[in-house]
Amino acid sequence: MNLEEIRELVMLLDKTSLTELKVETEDFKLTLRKGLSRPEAIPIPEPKAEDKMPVLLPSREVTPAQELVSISSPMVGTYYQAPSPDSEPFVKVGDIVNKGQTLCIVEAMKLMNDIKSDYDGTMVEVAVENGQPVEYNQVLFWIKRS
Amino acid sequence: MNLEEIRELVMLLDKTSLTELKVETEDFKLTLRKGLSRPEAIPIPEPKAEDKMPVLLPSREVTPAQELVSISSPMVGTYYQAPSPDSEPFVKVGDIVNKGQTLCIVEAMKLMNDIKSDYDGTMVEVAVENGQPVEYNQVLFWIKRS
Amino acid sequence: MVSRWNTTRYYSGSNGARGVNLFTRVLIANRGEIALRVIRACQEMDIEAVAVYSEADRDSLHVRMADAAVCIGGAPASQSYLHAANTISAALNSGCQAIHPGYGFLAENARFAELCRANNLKFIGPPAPIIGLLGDKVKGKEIAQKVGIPVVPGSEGAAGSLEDTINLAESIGYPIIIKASAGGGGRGMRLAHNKSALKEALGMARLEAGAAFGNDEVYIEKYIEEPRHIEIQLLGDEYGNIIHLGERDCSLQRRHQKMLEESPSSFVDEELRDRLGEAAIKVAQASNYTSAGTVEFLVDKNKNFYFIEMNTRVQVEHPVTEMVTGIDIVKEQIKIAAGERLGYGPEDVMIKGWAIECRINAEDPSNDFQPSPGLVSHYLPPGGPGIRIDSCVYTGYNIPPFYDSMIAKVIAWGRDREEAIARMRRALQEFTVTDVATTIPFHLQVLDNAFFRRGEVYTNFISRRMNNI
Amino acid sequence: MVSRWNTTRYYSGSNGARGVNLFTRVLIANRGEIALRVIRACQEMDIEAVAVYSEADRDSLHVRMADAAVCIGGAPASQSYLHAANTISAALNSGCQAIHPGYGFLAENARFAELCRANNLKFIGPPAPIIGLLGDKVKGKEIAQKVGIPVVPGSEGAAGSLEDTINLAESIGYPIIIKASAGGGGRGMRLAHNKSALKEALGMARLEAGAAFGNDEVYIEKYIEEPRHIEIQLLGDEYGNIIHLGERDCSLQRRHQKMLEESPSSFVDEELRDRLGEAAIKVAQASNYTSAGTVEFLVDKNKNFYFIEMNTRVQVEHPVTEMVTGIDIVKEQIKIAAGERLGYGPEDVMIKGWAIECRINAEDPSNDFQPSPGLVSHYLPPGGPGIRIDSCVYTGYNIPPFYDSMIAKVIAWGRDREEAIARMRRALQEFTVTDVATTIPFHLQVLDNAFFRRGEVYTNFISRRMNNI
Repeated sequence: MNLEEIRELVMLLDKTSLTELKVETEDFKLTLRKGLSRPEAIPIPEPKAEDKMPVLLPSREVTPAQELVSISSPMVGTYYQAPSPDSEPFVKVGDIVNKGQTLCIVEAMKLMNDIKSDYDGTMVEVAVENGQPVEYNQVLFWIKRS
Repeated sequence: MNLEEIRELVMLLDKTSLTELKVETEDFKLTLRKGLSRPEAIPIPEPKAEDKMPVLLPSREVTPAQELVSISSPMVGTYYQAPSPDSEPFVKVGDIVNKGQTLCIVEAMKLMNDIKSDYDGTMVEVAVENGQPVEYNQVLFWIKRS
Repeated sequence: MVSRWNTTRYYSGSNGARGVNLFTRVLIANRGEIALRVIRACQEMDIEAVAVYSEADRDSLHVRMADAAVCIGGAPASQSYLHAANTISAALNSGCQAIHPGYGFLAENARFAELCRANNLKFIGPPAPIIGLLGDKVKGKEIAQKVGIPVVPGSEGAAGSLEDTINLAESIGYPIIIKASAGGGGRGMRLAHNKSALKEALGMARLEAGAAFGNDEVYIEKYIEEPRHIEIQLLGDEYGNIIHLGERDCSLQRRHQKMLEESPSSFVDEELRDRLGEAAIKVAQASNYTSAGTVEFLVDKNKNFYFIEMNTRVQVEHPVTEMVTGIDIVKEQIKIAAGERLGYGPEDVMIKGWAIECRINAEDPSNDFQPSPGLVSHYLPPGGPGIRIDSCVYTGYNIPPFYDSMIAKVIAWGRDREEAIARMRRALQEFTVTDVATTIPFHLQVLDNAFFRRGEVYTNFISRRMNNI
Repeated sequence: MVSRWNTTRYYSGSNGARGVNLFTRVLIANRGEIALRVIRACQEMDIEAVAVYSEADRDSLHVRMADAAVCIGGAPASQSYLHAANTISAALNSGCQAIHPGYGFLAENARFAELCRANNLKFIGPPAPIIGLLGDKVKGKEIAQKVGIPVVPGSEGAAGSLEDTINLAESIGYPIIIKASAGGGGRGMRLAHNKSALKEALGMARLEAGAAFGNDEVYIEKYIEEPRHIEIQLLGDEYGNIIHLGERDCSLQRRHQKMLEESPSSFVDEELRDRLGEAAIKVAQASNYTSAGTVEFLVDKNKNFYFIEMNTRVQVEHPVTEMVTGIDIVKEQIKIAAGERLGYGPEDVMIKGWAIECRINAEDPSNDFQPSPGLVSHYLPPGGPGIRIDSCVYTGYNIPPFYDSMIAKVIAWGRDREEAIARMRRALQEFTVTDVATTIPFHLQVLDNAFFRRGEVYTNFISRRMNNI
């Protein structure tokens, strides 16, 4: 089975009401799955957050592409891209980043916390904006590991 | 199995009420699965009827065997097998019955109602006991049509 | 700190001694939320409850919650819930001593009440002759007038000659409303404020009625300005004791169907409450009334009131009275039917706070209130302080298309009207009924309406104050 | 017919004028049913409610029902609901003016209350120093004794020499109970009715304690016969007004965990209620208490009472008081924190009827109350008259294993205790929680227990009267 065929199966599953597809041969195994575990499937009133408040709910699904890794906020606070309003951002999209390098500051209760890279790689996306409130475990950066 | 065949199975599963499909050969294994439908799966407390009262809930599932037909009570009342306590029953298991023949009496509000056979055939089962209260549409007899 | 009722022995709990005559098994000749309501009352009194059901209601909550259940017929009500013989047989078969009819179906059927009596079953309601008497609108009004309670004056039937009609109008007093006998729902009505206007209006109304309904008969009635529908809840035992439990304001109606009810009424002061209560009790006494009953009045802006009719059953909206008085009206009905005396007098009835009920129907308010039966794929009723839910719905319930569309009543209690409204809004917002259109959005709109907030609700509220409905 | 409260403007509804100082946005630093309880209060006051949640609570009802929600940490409470800094940041980030802590977690953490103040957030509860003071059991007892409220007399720490201990016992009066300092839950206790028995018991108790706990330290206390746990609900504003809302009887406990609470108490008469209320208010006044608070007492069979402690937060069992007084304690907390005055005095507080609360835990009573987290595949709470539900469960909810096992509170109101019990039984029988073991069967057993029915419930009820548990 080639990539084109898999893609076709993915599109197929996406269009139908199926939730899972597995193909397995001696040297090949494919699993496609759709729909999360139960609670999400139950239609309960939606949180009314976004249209009212600056507080963010989890902003994106984590796409498990092998080479992409994320850096998340270890606390609730405010994201700052630079050490001071006049400074250059710690990091921009396309920059090479090194493990241990400071990527941003999250301010919590007037304390400035340096957020450092856990990986060597290239900055692919900055997922938040300067001055934005962030919640626990909210993704701040996407990095392509090198 | 090729892509076209899998696609056909996917579409098939999608259109039917099946929830899972697995195909497995020596070097090939295919699993298709679909989300469960909600309401039927939900366990609600059982009616507490039987262990408390002489009132019967529907007593049996109608087994749709082609040749078996049922005669049900058209009203709520009390089933009597004979015209009087001393008489022989109108009908016994094994008897040949004819369309229009009286099979029993259902008494409702002191009125005696003759229940007649809608079919020609052989009495296979008397599903209620003499003097027993019956509810609407409760099966009284099973007849094998001739 | 005043402590009330704590020491009153109100009724005996299940392990306590029971009133000698109380029933041990009662059949509930109804379905939906009112069947559940009666089952709950029975269970709290340690009485076994026997449900009846049509073939369409096999999976209904009232069947599952009862101690036993009997199928009495096919899906159409005429074959089941209106089928007197099957209902009586079910009661006899299951060893019941009494039948509670709920509301609707057989509840105001004098023949059925009589059939119960003939079969030695206690009908939980007034005796058959009283139902027959008060069920006849004309006779009911005669009783009221006999004891000095006004009814809406009018021609009582088709208006006569022009001269007779004008004379009648003069004696009733203007304004006068002219209605087409064949009309309904407000169509073809004309208002006249004086004699010359009446002359002209009569002619026009006849012409219009003839054109619209093919029948030019009209009748006249006193025009009630800013009419409110206000009713008094009564309880009467079999020993001549009758008390009232205050009023309910049911002015908020859509096409003569009540949508939202309150107790007390923001329009009724202590003095009017006493007058209405006294009038209601007079009507009940004149007809030797027993059991729970409701006397309905139309009240104008000057607090003049007019008897409309007396309902001889428990009302849909009875919970608002229960919430503000603490009295369980359905248990009272059962105790009265069992021959118990009312254990308390008018001085024991105290209105505390404010209660509002919203009737949640499976209807689509955005589509002219079209019924929306079908599967409720997720159901979560509201909870928390001050909220009572009377509903027959559960997750996975399939609302059948054969019966009334009301699927739930939400009742909110607050210390005052504002708190009751705030709680109702909060409760309706958290009420989850998925995949079936309901009247919840309509009710939320009512609750936010400025006229409603000020208590300015007349029976024409929806057409006058909610133009988008 | 007496009409009360109808005209009182209790708080302004959402479209009405609002008290000048009322908050516009409040963060609720809790989860489960108490988070919903506070969200509901906020919504009824037209205050936006911001929820916080751990990663295990993403699908919780409090997250869905709030106006906004902030994830503050991982599943363990230490990383989320106990994480003061993340909670405060969430409040600041979302523009809240105040934090309601519920009960448990940070509710009685003086450091957290102080942190709120330092960050310009109003902590909805008493000021930090009062929490610190009353949170210390020894200091709390000192305050009570200072204003003449007795505490359970005893050795206050390890018993001294044999002579000292005997002298102390003589001054306290027999019977005396000897407890192992390292014990707990009733293990290793011995009772002495006179001096010679005490001598012997002390020796035995030390030996046993040493063997059982590796620590032979013991202490002595006056033995309270037939002890009842009775607490007084207080409300105090920031202007020195303090009132009490009557008592709650929380004697029914399992291993010192309350299982069922009532208001009023079948043991408390008018006179004892006044004495307890007065004592509670004295303690509150002595500590300059504000907000809602509860003073807990142990009461013996002769109606002597002893101060245990004061809880500086809303209690789990607050709804029983709400049901009999009609006062919304959580809204009162919010209004008091916003600087409003108590709008009424003791004469406006009236106890009406009887309320009982059962705490429904996801625990298996047939298996030593083992927690039973997991998926609730079908959920249908009871409804009908007199029933209030405070729960965080819905069909499809997955009860996480990380937190308290209480998943619902069922509160039943009746005109008297018997009706409240009958309604509670009826409600628990119709309560559907599928695939998860709950304490409902345990509660049904309690409700049918003859001692419970007679109101003979002491804190040892379960071990003494329910041998099969």
